[in-house]
Order: sequence, then C-alpha cells, then structure tokens
Amino acid sequence: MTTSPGDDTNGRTEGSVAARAAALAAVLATAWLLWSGLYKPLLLGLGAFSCALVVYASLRMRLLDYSVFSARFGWRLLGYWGWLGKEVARSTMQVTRAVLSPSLPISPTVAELDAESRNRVDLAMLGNSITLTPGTLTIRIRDGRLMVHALTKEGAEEVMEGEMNRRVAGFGGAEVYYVVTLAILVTMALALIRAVLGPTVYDRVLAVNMFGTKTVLLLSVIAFLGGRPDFLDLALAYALINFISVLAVLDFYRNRSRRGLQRQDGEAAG
Amino acid sequence: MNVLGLYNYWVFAVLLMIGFYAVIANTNLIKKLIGLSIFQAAVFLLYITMGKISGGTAPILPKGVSDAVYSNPLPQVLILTAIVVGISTTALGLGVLVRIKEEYGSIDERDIQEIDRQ
Amino acid sequence: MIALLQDIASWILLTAGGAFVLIGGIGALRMPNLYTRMHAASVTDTMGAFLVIAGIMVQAGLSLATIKLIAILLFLLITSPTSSYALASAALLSGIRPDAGQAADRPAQPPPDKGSAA
Amino acid sequence: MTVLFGIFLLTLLVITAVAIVRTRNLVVAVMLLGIFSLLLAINFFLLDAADVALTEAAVGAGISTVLFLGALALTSEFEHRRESARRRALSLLVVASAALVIVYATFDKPRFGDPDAPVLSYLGPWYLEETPEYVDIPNVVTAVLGSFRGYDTLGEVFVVFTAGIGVLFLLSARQQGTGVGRRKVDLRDEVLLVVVGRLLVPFILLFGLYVQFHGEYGPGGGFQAGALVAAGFILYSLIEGEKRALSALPLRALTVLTVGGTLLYGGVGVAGMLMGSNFLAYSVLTGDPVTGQKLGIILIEAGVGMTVCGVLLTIYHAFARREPAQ
Repeated sequence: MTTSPGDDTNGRTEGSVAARAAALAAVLATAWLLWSGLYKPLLLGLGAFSCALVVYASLRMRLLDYSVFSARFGWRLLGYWGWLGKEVARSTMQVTRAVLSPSLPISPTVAELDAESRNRVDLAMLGNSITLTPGTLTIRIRDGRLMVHALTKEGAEEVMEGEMNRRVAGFGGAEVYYVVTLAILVTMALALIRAVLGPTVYDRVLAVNMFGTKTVLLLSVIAFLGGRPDFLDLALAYALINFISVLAVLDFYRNRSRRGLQRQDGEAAG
Repeated sequence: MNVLGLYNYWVFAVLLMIGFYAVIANTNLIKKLIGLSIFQAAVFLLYITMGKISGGTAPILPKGVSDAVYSNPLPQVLILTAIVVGISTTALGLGVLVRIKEEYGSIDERDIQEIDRQ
Repeated sequence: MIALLQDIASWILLTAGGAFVLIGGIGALRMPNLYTRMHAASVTDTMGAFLVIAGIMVQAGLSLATIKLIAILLFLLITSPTSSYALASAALLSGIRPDAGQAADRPAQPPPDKGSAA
Repeated sequence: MTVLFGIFLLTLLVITAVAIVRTRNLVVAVMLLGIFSLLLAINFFLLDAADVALTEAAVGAGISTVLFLGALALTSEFEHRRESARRRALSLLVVASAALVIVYATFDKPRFGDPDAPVLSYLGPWYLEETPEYVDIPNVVTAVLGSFRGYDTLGEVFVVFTAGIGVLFLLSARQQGTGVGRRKVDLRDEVLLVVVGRLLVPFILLFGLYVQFHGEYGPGGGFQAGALVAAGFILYSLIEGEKRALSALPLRALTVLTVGGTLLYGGVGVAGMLMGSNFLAYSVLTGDPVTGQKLGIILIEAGVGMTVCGVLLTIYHAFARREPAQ
C-alpha cells in the first residue's frame, strides 16, 4: 500500500534523518511499483531515479527533520481505523436523517476539546478524524486545543466524551455505473447551485471543494464505464492536488487581513 | 440525436461569446483576462469535439487489441500544449496588470484612460 | 457464481454510494449556513466516496486498477478533511461566526459579497 | 448514455461561465473558474482526450487558482461596476448576434462523433497506423507531440519560456519595502495543514515524475508532469513560506531548469543534425531507428517537463515576492 498518516514503517519518533529517508525511499519505491505496473528495465531505472530525486528534494525541503512520517504502525492503529469506520457509518446516518427530514432538526454547536497528545501528527490525525466523521468538523487547532463545530448538540457531547481522543493517541453490470454517475452529476448540479447562490465567498469555496471530490469519483466511474481503467491516473491527480486551491484561498485571506485592509469592503463593490 | 449532435458546437458558440462579452462589456482588466480564459476554453472544446469519433476511445493503443476505434490524436496534441501555453500567457497578462496597478493605482479601463488623458 | 456475487455486491455499494453522494448535495443546499453545509458535504466526501470507490473495486477485482483506486481513496480521505479544515479556518478568520446557531446566513454574518445572484 | 452525460456537463459549463461573468467579486470569479476547469476536464475525458484532461487537471487544479489569487492580492479583489448600461446592452447585442451566426454556421458541420467527418479522414488515421511502426509506443498523442510534430512542440516550449522570462522582467524589479513580498505569513502555525502537506508533497512529486516517465504508455508527458511537480512545490511554499521554499529550490535552480529544459530540447534537435540527418530527427540518435525515436521522445519530454516546471514556479515566486502597491 502507499501510506496513511501513520502507517509508515520503522521510524520511531526519534529515528534519525537517514532512517526516515530510507523509510521514505522504501514507501516511494513501493508506490512507484504499484502505480506503474510496467516492469521494463528502462522504467525501473527511471523509477529508481525518480524516487532518489524525490528523497533528495524532501531532504532539501527538510521534510524529514521531524517525523511527520511518524510511526505507530500496529494493531492499535488498525483497530483505530476500524473504530473510526464504525463511527463514520453511524454519524453518516445521523446527518442523513437531518438532511432528509423536512424540519431540518439541527442544533449547531461549537465545542472545545483538549487533545491528550501534543504530538503534531496525533493532533493532525485527531483533527482530520473529527472532520471525516460527518456531523463534526474541526475548524481551528491552536496549542493543542481543537475547536469543533458539531451539527447537533449530541454530536458535540460525543466528541467531548473523548473516545476518539483516547483512541488517537471487463466489467459487467454497466447499468449500475449509470446509476451512480447520475447521482454524482445531480450532486454536481446541486453544488453548482450552491456556488452560484453563495452567499459568502466561502460557500463558493465549499462548492469548489465538493466539485473536486465529485470529479474524482466521476472520473473513476467513467474510466470503468469506458473500459479504460488504466486512466485512473487522472482521478489520482485530482485526489492529490485539488486541495491546493483551498489552501491558496486561506493563504490569500490570511495575508490580506495581516495587511490591515478592511475585512469586508464588499459594500463598496456594489 | 440529429439535433443534439450539434450541441457541443452550440456550447462552443455560447462559451465563446460569453468570454467575448466579458472582454468587451467589462472595464475591469482582470475580468477581461478571465473572459479570455473562457474564450480560450471554448476553442479547446471545439477542437477536442471535432476529434471525437462515436464509439471511439482514447488514442492510447493497448496491447493485443487491434479492432478498436480511436479518436483523432492530432487535436489533442494541439490543445494539450495550448493549455500550458494558455496558463503561461495568462500569467504574463496578470503580470502586466500588476504593473499597471502599481503605475496607475487602478486596473479599471476608465481610470487608466482618465489618467492618460491628463 | 462469483461474478454474480461480485455484481450484486458492487450494485449495493455503488447504489448506496450514489445515494450518500446525493444526500450530501441536497444537504449542502438545504443547510442554513456555511458550517452546517460543510457537515452535509462531508457525508459525500467520506461515506459517498468510500462506497463508490469500494463498489468499483469489487468490480475490478485484484488488479492494477484496484491498487490505484486504493491510492485514490487514501489520498481523498487525507486531503478532503484537510481542505475542509482550511476552508473553515479561512471562514473563521474572516469573521464568519460558527456560533450562529440555527440562524440562517444573513443576520449573524457580515454582508454577503455582491455575488452572481445580483 | 455517455453522450447525455456530456450534454449535461456542458450545460453546467455554460451556467458556470455565465456566473463567472456576472459576479463582481473577483475571488468568487476565480473560484468559479476552478469549477469551470473541473467540468472542462471531465468533458475532455468523455471526449476521449485523456491526455488533455490530465493537462487541464494538472494546471486547473491548483496552479491557475494560485496564480490568479496571487495577482488579485497585488491588485484588487473587487470589480467596481463602471461600465454604462448602454455599453452592456450594446455588447450583449453584438455577442448575441455573433452567437446566432456561429450557431447558424454549425448546421453545416458534421454531426457529433461522425466517423466520416473530413477532420477525421486524413492525418489522424495515418498517425494511428504509423505510430506502432515508426515509434512503437502505445500513446499516439505522445508520439505525435514528441516526434511527428516536434517542431510545433518546440515552438510551444519557446512560448512558455518567453512568457516566464516576460513575467520575470515585469515583476522582479527591485522594490522599496521589506523585501519579503506579499506573503508575510505562512501556514506553519496550522499543525494539521503542515502535517498533511509534508506527507503529501513527496507523493505529489513522485506522481509528477511517474506521469513524466509514463507518457509513452498512458496519459502523461512533460507538460502534465511539469505542472504537477510545480504544484507540489507550490503546496510546500504555501505551507512553509517563501523563504523556506526558496532555500529548498532557489531561483537560480529554477532558471537552470527553465533554460536547461529548452536547451535540452534544442540540443536533441541539433544532435540529430550532427549525426547526419535533419533537425529533430530522432531516428539517427542510435543505431536502431525505433530505439532512436524512443530515446529522442524521452529526452525532449524531459526538456519540456523541466521548462514547464521551471517557468510555472518562476511565475509563482514572481507574484508571491512582490510587494502590494499602496
């Protein structure tokens, strides 16, 4: 497999840079071999060159200075993912009920949560796990405190109870592809409506974001529908880099507000 | 199907003109550049549409398949390079706009013309 | 027999995935403000994406495609909550309060941009 | 059925374009442009243009948004409506009548996907038939791009190169101020973004190189790879700040990449001449003509990738290092 935040290999948190570089090289080489599927000498050589180049770039970027690729692979982590999956399934149903019921029974709440671990990777995993679980959303992390927005009060209470916190530490049946393609297309249209309606810039960014995910799914489905699953690279490209534009927006507004410009000079734009 | 068979070309026409409208109707220069991007995208769409063959697949020949129909690779080559050239030239345009803003204090056509007249 | 089971399994996964994708879209439209909309969107990003890709994987069987699908899913599950977080931070930074409660967009927030609805 | 999907997506494309033109907030316009690019890429993919779709993905997801936002930060993010109603009405009239003329003209065009269309009858089939014999690589698009139309591609690389130099001339002049440029703050205090970014950067770079070297076998090649690798470095720069990004990959290295790539491409052409054939004839590069073609394509694709990556990053840094005007 490629990798997930935790499942890189032997590097304990204190491992040396060299050990981390070796581990990174191993992961990259595996990823190359799995993606490529072509084992000609020329391509293997180019693969080795590419991995070496990326490791060199990572060293220059000092990505390996502290251990992002930190450790903790093991049964505990597997157990964590299993538990997270269960949570995601459960809360998906809750949000689904909320979305579909006519009265829209929501009670948005903001809760603050002290992470038990200050480790950066732990914090990131906790934050992302909370966001992955529908109905809860990490909106700010500062000094080991997480600000969590929950769709319902109950959701907030569950996060506060902190179980997640503790844990962190030739294709037949083409019709079904049509069904799912249709669902994705309709959702794209809905996201587009959201993008056009706004009302804030961020609603539009959200729509772009939703559109990106839908695009990844749609491209995967179409690749199979057209009988050319070797074109999944396209979906992979989007899965890897589509979030850069959201980061660019965050960067844009942070640098603007730092310059002391007026926050909402939008009125003048009328 | 016969009427819908021209839909791609109609979308091309509409997109082209939406882009053109942004160029001629707006006074904001960045908006004009965005309009040019849309204009450009319309042309891309036209080329790629013309290369498509019904029931065809991408012109990347898999091993051991001989009777497949492939769409025309030539428009794809032209547009592939044009996309990268497009972003580079758009960036050049944006660079010019940044300098205009620094010199004139505005990126609005009217303001710039007024300053020039003085 | 196995092919039939595969078909049934992927039918179930893909249909359920499509349903969740759709629910996310509806939610993003119905929810009253930005943060609640993001919750709805995350239904699509997490459950929808997982089920759809799992459904395709069942069809693909053990092949290169499956490995790529796993990579796609993995990166999607890493990047999509990250961009949600970036988006929420940006919104928070620009003063869109998350404690707006049930209130819809307008009163609790700064005036909306003069958007395309104009 | 796929045709209907295409029609639906094209309709969304038009709606997005209208929304882009109507909005007064330029950041919103840029965001909508992102959606526009995604829709365009899916449409390309549906129209059998996998390579083009990958290019649109590599450029549209990220880089173009980043560049536009960089320019907006240096100019203004709101459009003040200045044009008169008369001007808009007149423009609308011009545009609508022109659209009608074009639509009228389309009735003479061959229908969508018609295999007998004149466009499809001469060169296209020839490329498809001859590529296995002359170049022997599966991706015909790469073969045409690198070998059959190598002159054209060289020209495009020069254009990209020139655009990069142009931006450099425009924006790299010395300014008064702190010298830090537009981006005073980075995202380094955002733990989550730092961790995920650091995790993803190596994979984006590796994926970029994978796309570079698999251009002969699947969708990919130098143009896409250059954009993807540039996106990886831009991600790093967004998170860790300009200073770190420039110490990892200094501007001088970018110049070397840009110039080196162009020279490599030209050099391969000259090598063909020196070995007794024409400019950009690869067959003479090695003893076996087909191997020579393959070698030539790999080399010029590498040149393209270097130039595109170098130019895009140069442009990005030129915008990021500029001080905003008062």
